Amino acid sequence: MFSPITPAHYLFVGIVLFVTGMICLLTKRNIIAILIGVELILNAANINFIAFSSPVLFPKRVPPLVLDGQIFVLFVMILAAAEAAVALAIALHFYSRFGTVDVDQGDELKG
Amino acid sequence: MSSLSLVPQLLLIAWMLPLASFVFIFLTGSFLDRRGRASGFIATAAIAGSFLLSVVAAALWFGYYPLDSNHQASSHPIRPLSGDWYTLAEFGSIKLALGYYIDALTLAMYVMVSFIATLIHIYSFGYMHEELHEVNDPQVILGDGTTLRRPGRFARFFQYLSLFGFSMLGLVIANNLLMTFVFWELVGICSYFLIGFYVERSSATSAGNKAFIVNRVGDFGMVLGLAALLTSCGTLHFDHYQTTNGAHYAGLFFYAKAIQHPASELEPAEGSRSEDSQSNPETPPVTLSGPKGLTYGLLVLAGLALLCGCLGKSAQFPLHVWLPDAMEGPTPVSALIHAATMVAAGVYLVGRIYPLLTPEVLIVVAVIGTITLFMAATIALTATDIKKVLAYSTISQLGYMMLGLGTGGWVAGLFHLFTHAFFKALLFLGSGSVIHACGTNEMPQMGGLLRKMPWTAITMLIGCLAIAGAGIPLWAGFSGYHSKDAILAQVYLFHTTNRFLGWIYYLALVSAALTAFYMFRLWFLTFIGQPRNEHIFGHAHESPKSMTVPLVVLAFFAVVAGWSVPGTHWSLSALLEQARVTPLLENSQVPLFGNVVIPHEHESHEAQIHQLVSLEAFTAGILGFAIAVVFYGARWLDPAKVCQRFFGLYRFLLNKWYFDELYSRLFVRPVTWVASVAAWIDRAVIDWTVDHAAVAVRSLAHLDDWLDRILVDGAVNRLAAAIYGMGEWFRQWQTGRIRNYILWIVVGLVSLFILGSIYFGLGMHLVVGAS
Amino acid sequence: MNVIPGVDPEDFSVTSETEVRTEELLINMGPQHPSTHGVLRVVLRTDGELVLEAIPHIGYLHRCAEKIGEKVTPRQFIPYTDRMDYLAGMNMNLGWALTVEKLLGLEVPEKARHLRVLIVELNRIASHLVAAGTYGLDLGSFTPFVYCFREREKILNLFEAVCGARLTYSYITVGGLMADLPSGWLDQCEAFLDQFEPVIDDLHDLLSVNHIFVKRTAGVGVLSRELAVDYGCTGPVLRGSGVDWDLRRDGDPFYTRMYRDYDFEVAVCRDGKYPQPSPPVPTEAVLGDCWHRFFVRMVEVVQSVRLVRQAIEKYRLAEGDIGQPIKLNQKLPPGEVYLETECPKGQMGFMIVSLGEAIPWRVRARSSSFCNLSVLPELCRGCLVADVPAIVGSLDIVLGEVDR
Amino acid sequence: MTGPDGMAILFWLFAIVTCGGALVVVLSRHIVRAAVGLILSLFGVAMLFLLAGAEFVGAMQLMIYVGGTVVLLAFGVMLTARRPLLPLSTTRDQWLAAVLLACPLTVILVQAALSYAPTDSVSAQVDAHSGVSTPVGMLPVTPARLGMALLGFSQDNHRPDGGEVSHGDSGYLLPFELISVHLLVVLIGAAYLARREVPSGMTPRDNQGQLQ
Amino acid sequence: MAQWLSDWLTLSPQWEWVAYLTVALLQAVILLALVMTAVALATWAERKVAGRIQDRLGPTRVGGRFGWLQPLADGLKLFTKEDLIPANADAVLFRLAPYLSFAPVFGVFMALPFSDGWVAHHFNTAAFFILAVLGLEVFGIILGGYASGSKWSLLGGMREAAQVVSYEVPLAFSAMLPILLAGTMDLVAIGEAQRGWFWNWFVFHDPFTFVAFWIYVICAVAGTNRAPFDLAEAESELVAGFHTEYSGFRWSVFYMGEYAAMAAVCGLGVVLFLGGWNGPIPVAEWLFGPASSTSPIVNFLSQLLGAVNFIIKCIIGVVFMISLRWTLPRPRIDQVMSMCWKYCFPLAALAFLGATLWVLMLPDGLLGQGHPKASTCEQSVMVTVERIETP
Repeated sequence: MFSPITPAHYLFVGIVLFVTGMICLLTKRNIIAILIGVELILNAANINFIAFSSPVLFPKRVPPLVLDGQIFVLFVMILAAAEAAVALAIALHFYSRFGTVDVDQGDELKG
Repeated sequence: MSSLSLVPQLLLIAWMLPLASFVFIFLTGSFLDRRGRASGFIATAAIAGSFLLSVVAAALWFGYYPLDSNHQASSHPIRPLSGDWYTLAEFGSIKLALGYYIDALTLAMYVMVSFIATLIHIYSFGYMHEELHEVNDPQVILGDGTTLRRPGRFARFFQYLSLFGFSMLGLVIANNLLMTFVFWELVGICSYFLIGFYVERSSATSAGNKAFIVNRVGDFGMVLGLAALLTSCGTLHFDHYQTTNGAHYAGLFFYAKAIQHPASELEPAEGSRSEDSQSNPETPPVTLSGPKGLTYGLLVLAGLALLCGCLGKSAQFPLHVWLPDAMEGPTPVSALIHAATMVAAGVYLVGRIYPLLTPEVLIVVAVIGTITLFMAATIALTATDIKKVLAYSTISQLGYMMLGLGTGGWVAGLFHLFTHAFFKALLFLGSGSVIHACGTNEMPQMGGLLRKMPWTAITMLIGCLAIAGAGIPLWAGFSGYHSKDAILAQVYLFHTTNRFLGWIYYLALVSAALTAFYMFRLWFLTFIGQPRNEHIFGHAHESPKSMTVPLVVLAFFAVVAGWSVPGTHWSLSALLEQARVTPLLENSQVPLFGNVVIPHEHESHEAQIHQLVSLEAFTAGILGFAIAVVFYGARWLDPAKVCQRFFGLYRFLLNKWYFDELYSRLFVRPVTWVASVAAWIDRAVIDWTVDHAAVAVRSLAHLDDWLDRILVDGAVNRLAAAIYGMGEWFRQWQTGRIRNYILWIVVGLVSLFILGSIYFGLGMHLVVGAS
Repeated sequence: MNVIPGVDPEDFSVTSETEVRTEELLINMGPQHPSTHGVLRVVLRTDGELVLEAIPHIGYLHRCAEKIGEKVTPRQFIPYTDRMDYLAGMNMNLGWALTVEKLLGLEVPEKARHLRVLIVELNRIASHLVAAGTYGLDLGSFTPFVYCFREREKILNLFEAVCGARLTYSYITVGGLMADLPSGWLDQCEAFLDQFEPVIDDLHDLLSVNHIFVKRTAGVGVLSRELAVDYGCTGPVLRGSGVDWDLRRDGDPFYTRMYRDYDFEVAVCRDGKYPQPSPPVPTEAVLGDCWHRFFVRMVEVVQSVRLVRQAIEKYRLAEGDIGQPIKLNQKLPPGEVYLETECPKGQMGFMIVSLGEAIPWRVRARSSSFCNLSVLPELCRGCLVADVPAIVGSLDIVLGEVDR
Repeated sequence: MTGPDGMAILFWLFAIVTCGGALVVVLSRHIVRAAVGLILSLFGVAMLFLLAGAEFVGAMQLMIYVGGTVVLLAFGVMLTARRPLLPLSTTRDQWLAAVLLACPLTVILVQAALSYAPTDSVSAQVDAHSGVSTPVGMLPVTPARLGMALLGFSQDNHRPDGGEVSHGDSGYLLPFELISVHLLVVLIGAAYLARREVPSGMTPRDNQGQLQ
Repeated sequence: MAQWLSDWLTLSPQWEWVAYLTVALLQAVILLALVMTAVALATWAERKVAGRIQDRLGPTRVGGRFGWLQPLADGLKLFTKEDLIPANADAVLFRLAPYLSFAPVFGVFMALPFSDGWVAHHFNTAAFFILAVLGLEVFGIILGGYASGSKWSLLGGMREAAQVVSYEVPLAFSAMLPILLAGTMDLVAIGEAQRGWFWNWFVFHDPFTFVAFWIYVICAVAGTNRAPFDLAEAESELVAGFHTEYSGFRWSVFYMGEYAAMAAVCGLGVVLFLGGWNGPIPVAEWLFGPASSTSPIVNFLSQLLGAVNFIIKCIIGVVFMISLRWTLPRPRIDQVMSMCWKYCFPLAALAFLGATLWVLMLPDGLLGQGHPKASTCEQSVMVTVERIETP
C-alpha cells in the first residue's frame, strides 16, 4: 500500500485537494478565501492530469496521456494565474465599494 | 563576381540605415527632443553611412566594370545585377518581392541621393534649430489673437527625412514595378508630411493636400499601367527572376523586346544576355510567364499610363500645380525632395522603364516636357517669392529632362537630372539661408545682401551660373552647361529629322534665355542694389557653419559635376553611358506616326551639331543675362514700367497662366454645382415628401394609440401582473450570496455523479475507462 | 412613465466605480526613527506610499534654555548656547557673545576678530560635513557618511586642542575668546585644509553628481522662493531656493564688520551656476529642491575653506591680544538688543532685554532649524514616503536648536 | 529519482504536506494563515509533479502558481486586510451543509479512484508505414517537446524511423494562441479594474511646478 | 549510495527507506554546510570590503589579523540574543517567516552545478527550477512583514513583494538567452556549451547577450534585495523594513537567506553567462585532455579545477554586489519599479528578440567560426529521440 506509488495514490491526493477546496468555497465568507478554494480545486485537477501522464507511475511505463496531460496542466496554470489576477482586481474593487471582503455583503443583485 | 556579389548587400545596408534611423527616432522621438540634437545626429549618421556604403558599392562596381572611352563594355559584358531580397508572396509566376536591380544608373542615383541628403541633413541642423525649443509660429493666429506656441519638432523633422531617405533609396533600387510603386507612394507620403510640417498653418496643410491629390491623379494612371503590364506579362519584374521553386522567368524588358523583335520571342534571353547565357552554362533556361497577351498597342497604353505617374511626381504639365505650393514646407525639404531627388523620381522612372516606352510615348514625353519647360520659365519671370521662382525653375528644368529623354537623349536627360540635383539643391539651400536671415520669402523686401552674406551670395551666384548653363563654348563650363547642351543637341537633332516638331527646339532655346534671365533677376534682386527693407537688412546675418558648409560643397559640385576626372575619361556622362538601355529605339521608327524618327543619341555628339548648339545656347544665355542686367543689375530700365506696358501678359504670367483658376472651373466648380443641385433636390423633393408622410403617419398613430390603450394594454397588463407575481416568488431563491449558489452547484454535481453512477455502474468507467 | 412598484430609481444611480480606495495609513515616523535626525516625530498620513500629510511634532528636547538665560549672567549662559545647535557650538557662542557685546557696545580686538572668523568657519565646515554625511545616509549611501565624519573628527581634534572640548566648546565668549591658540596649531590647521580640499571632490563624486542621488533629490520637495521667504526659512534652505541672502554680507553691521576685509562668495545659484569650483548643476534639478539645498552646503564648505585660509593669514599678521572676557557679573546697560548671525543651519538670533542688572530680564532665541522645519508639511504634501527622509535631511535640522 | 523506495518516501512526505496545507486552508479562520496553507499545499503539489517526472511542469507550478498567483493573493490579502484582522466566522449550518455534501462526494471519488486499474494497452502507438510500435511514454517529456507541441509539432506522433516531424497533427498551436490572447485581455482587464486614481492635486510631483 | 548503505547495514527490504532517509539527510547536511560556509564568507567579505571602501580596516580582532572568525562571533552573538515576538504579531507566522525565506534559497543549491557533473540533483530544467525556487524567497519576507504587526514592516513587505515579483520578469527574460543559445534548460549542458576560451562564454556570444548579462546583474541585485535595491529594509525610510521587529536568531536566518541568495544568483549568473566552471583559458583541456578519454582521477582533477573556477567567479560576483552596496545611494521605490518596467523589461525583451534573430541570421557566428553548441529546439528533440532509440 505504501509503495510502489501508483496513479491511485496521486488520485487520492487530488481527492483531498478537491474536497477541501470545495468545503473552502462553501464555508468561507472572505472573497480571497474563496479564491484560494478555487485554486485548490484547480490543483486537484492538475494532479490528476499529471498522474495520468507520468510514465513513472505505470508499471510498463506507458501512461494514457503524455504530452496532453502536461500541456493541459500548463494551460490550467496560466488560466489560473489570469483568473487570480482578474479575481483580485474584482476583490479590490469589491473592497473599495463595500469596505469589506465579506462576499455576503455584496448581495445587491438579490431578488 | 566576388566583388560584385557584395554590392547588393552593401546597398541593402545603405538602404536600411535610414529606416533604422526612422524607426529609432520614431520610437524615442519624444525622449530625444528633450535632449536636443540627438535625433539629428542619428539621422545624419544614418544617411552619411548610406552615402559611404554607396560609394564603396560604386567603387566595387566600377572596379569591376571600368568606364571606357568608347562607351563600350570592354573586359566584361555589362550585366545589371538583379535579384530578390525578400519575397512577399508568389502566385505561380507572379512574384511580389523586394529586390534589387543594380546598374551604373542605380549606383549613381544612390550616391547622389545619399550625398545630397547628407548635406541637407547637415544643413537642417542650422536651419531647423528653432525647432529645438518651443516654437512661436507667427503665421498661425489663434482664436484669441495670440500666435501659436508649440513644442519644437526637431526629431519629427529628422524622422521624416530619414523615412524619405529610405523610401527614395528603395525607389531607386527597386527591381520590379510593384516595389517601385510602393516606394513611389512612400516618397509621396513623406513629401506630404514634410510639406505639411507646419501643420498648424492652413496654407501648409492645403498645400500638402494639393500635392497629395494631384499626385493621386497621376498615380491612378500609374496603377492602370501596372495592371496592364501585370495582366499581359504576368510579372512586374524588370529583369529575369527566379521563384522559390527554382523556375526562372523573364521580366518586362524581355517582353518589350519581344514585341519589338517578334522573331526573338521564343529565345530565352535577349542581347548580350543570350550570349552571356551561352557562354555561361550555369545560367538556367528562362521560361516565359503569363498569358503573353502583350501587344504593341497595349504597350503604348501602358507606357502612357505609367507616364501619368511620372508627370504627377515630376510636376509636369498639366499636373505641375502642386509643386509651387509645396514650397510651404521647410526649405531643406524643398531642396531635398522638391528639387533634387523626389521630383526627379519621375524622370528617373522614365529612364528606368525606357525599354518599355514606345516611340509614341516618347514623343508625348517630349511634347509635354517642352510645354512644361516653357510655361514654367515664363511664370518664373514674374514671381516674387524667392522659393516660388526656384520652384518654377525646377519645373522648367524637369521639363528639360523630360524633353531630353523624349527626344532620345537618355544619357542627356539623366545627366541633367544629376547636375540639376546639385545646383538646384544649392540654390534652394542658398535661398533657405537667405530666408533664414531675412525671415521673409519676398524678394522685393531684400536687396544688397551680398555684403551681409558673402558665402551665401557667392555660392548662389555659382548656382545661377550653373543653371543658366554658363561656360566657355566648346571647351568647358559649369555643370549645367554640359548637361543642358547635351539635351539641346539631342533636341536639335530631333528637330532636324522631324521638321514639323521643330518648334520644340526653339522653345527650348528661348527657355534657356528665360532661365538665365529669371535666375539672375533672383540673384540681383536678392544680393545687389540698395536694401529695400532696412529692418530686414539690419537683422540679416550670415548663416551658421552647418548651413554654409553644405552650400560650399554643393557649389563645388555644381561647378565640376559635368567635368570628367582630369586625365581620364571618367565622367558622369560616361558613367551613365555605361548604363544605357536602348532596346526599343533600335529601329528608331515610330510605327503610329510613320514619319517621325527618334534619332540615336550618339549622332548628337558629332562635333558640328555640338558646336552649333553650344553657340546658340550660349547666345541665349548671354541674352537672358544681359536683360537681367539691364532690368535688375544696372537698373537701366525700370521693370515696373515694362510691366505696365505689357500689363495683360504680366497679369497672365503673374497668375501662373491661370492654371489654378482653370482647374477650379473645370473640376472644382462643376462638382460644387452638382452638389448644390443635389442639395436642392434633397430639400425640395425628398424632405417635402418625408414631412407629409410623417403627418399622415402621425394621424394614423393617434388612432392606433386609442386602440392600443383600450384593447392591447388591458391584455398585456394582466399578463405582466401574472409574471410579476411569478418573479416575486422566484426571487426568493436569488439570495445574492455566492456561497448559496456554490452550494447548489455542488448539489448538482453530486447528483450528477450519483445519477451517472446509477446508469453506468459505480465503476466510473465513464470518466477514465470508456475511452 | 411606467414605474416598477417597490423599486427606487435612486438605487441604480452609478457611483464612481473606477476608484479603488486603499486604506489610509497613519504612520509615526520617529521619535525613534533613524532618519529624523534626533527626536523629531513626524506623523504621516499616507495612502499607500503617497504622503497625504506630514505633521512634525517637536518638543522632545525642550530644556528651557531661554528661561535659564534669564536666571544667569551672560557669560554663565555661554555653555547653554553650546547645547542649542550642538553641531555648531562655536557659532552659537559667537551669536550670543556678539549680542551681549552689542548691548555693551563692546568691540573685540583685531586679533580676536580674525580668530573668531577662523573658528566659526571651521565649525561651519564641521556642521556641513555632518549634514552631507547624514544626508547620504538618509538616501541609503553609507560610505560618504564615514568619509564626512572622518574629516569632521580632524576638525574636532583641532577644536580640542584649542579649548579641550570636542562638542560643547564655550570657547568664544563675551569680550573675546577664552584662550589664544596653542603653538603650532595654525600649521596643523593648514595641513588639514590642504588634505581636506580634495576630499570635497570625492564627496561630489559620491553624492552631488551621483545619478541615483540626483534622481532621489532633484525635483523633490521643491521649496519656492516665495514660500521660503514666507515661512522665514534661512540659511542654506533659503539660498537653496535661489534667494541671494547671507547675513555675513547682508546682516547687521555689528555682525558684518567681522567679515569686512574677507573675500568670499555667497553660495547661491545665479543663472544656473554656483560659485566655482563646483560641479555643474544637473538638468533634472529644480531650484529649491532637495538637491539645491544639499548642494548649497557643499559650496559653502568651499567658501568656508577660503575664509579659514584668509583668517589664518590675517591672524598671523594681526597684532595685539585676543581681548579680555568681561567680568562674570558685569552689569548690563538697560535696553533691548537683538542680533542675528549666520549659523550653518540658518539665521540664529538672540534677543536680550536688560533692566540694567547683571542678569538679563528677558532672553529669547530665534532658532533657524525651528523655522526651517516649519515648512516641512508644505514640502511633504504629495510626496512619497521615501521622499520624507530626503526632505527632512535636506532641511538639516538639529533638534537641540528646534526645541531649545 | 532515487529509486522506487526513495520515491515512495518522498511521495508520502509531499502528499502529507499537500493535504496538510489544504486542511490548514479549510480549518484556519485567519485568511493569512489560509494563504500560507495554500502555499504549502501548492508547493507540495509542485514537488509531486517533480516526483512524477514532470520537471518542467513542476518548475512552472513553482514559478507561476507559487511564485506568481499566490504572491498576488498575498498582495490582495494585505491590501484588503484591516487591522486588527476580523476573522469572518462561518455559521454552523454552512459547515453542516458543506460536510453533508462533501461526504457523498468523497465516497464517490474514492470509489472511482480505487476502481481505476492502470491499463497499459492504451497507447502503444503503431506506425502505419513501418509497423514499428513505439511506446510513447518511453520518450522523456523534455521542455523542448512541450515547446514543440505548443508550436504545433506534437512528438506523440513522431515517426520512429527518423521521418519528418509531423506538422499540426495533434499540436496545441491554436489553444496556445488563444491562451496568449486571453492573457493579454486579462492583463488589460485586471489593470483597468484595479486602476486607482490618485486624488487630484496629490501626484507625487505636484509641488514641483510652483517655481515655474 | 543508499543501496550500499542498506547492504552494509543488512537492512531487510521493508526497512530500506531508513537507508534512503539517512543518505538524503547526509546530502542535505553537506549542502547546508556548503551554503553556511558561503554565507559566513560573504558576511566576512561584506565587512572587509565595506571597510576597504570606507578607508577602514574592517574586523581585525576575532580570529587573527583578518578577523576570519568574525562571522562566527556574529553568529554567537545573535544566537544568544533574546528572541522577541511583539504583542501585536501573529506568533505562528512570525516564527515561520524566516525559515520560509531561507529554505528556498537553500533549495536553489540543490540544482546548481559546481562543476561538470558536480550537482546535487541533475535537473533537466535546472535553470528554470532555480528561477522558480528563488522566487519563493519573497514569501518569507512578505509574511515576516505582515506578521510583525508593524506598519513599517508591512510597508517593507509590500515593497518587497512588488519589487521581487516585478524583477523576476526581466530576470527570467535575460536568463532565457543562454537557455535559447544552448537549446536546453539543463545547467550542466549550458555550462558545457561554453567550454573553451572565454569568448565562448555566452556573455560574449553576441551584443544582445552582453546586454542581457547586465540586465541579469541588475535584476539579480534587485531580486535578492541587495543595495541599492534594498527598499524592503531601507533603514532610513522604513526603519528596517520587514525585519524591524526581528531580533536574534530569526533575524540572522533572514540574513543567511539574503547572503545565500547572493551566492545563488551569482552562481546562476556564472553558469548562464560567464562560462560556469570553464576558465577563461582552457587550461583543463590542455592539462587533462578531453574529459571522456581520461581516467576517473584525472577526470576528478579536471572537475575540481572547474569547481575552483566556478567558485572564484562567484566570489568575484559577490564582491561586486557588496561593493555596489557600499557605493551607491538607494533609489526610490517608484524609480526602482519604473526602472524594471520601463528599462529592464523592454531591454530584456529586445535582447531576447535580438539574440533569437542573431542565431537565426548568423548561425555560424559573426566571423563564421561557429558557435560551440547552437542547437535548435528541433535538433535537440531529434537528439533526444535518437538517444532513446539507440539501445
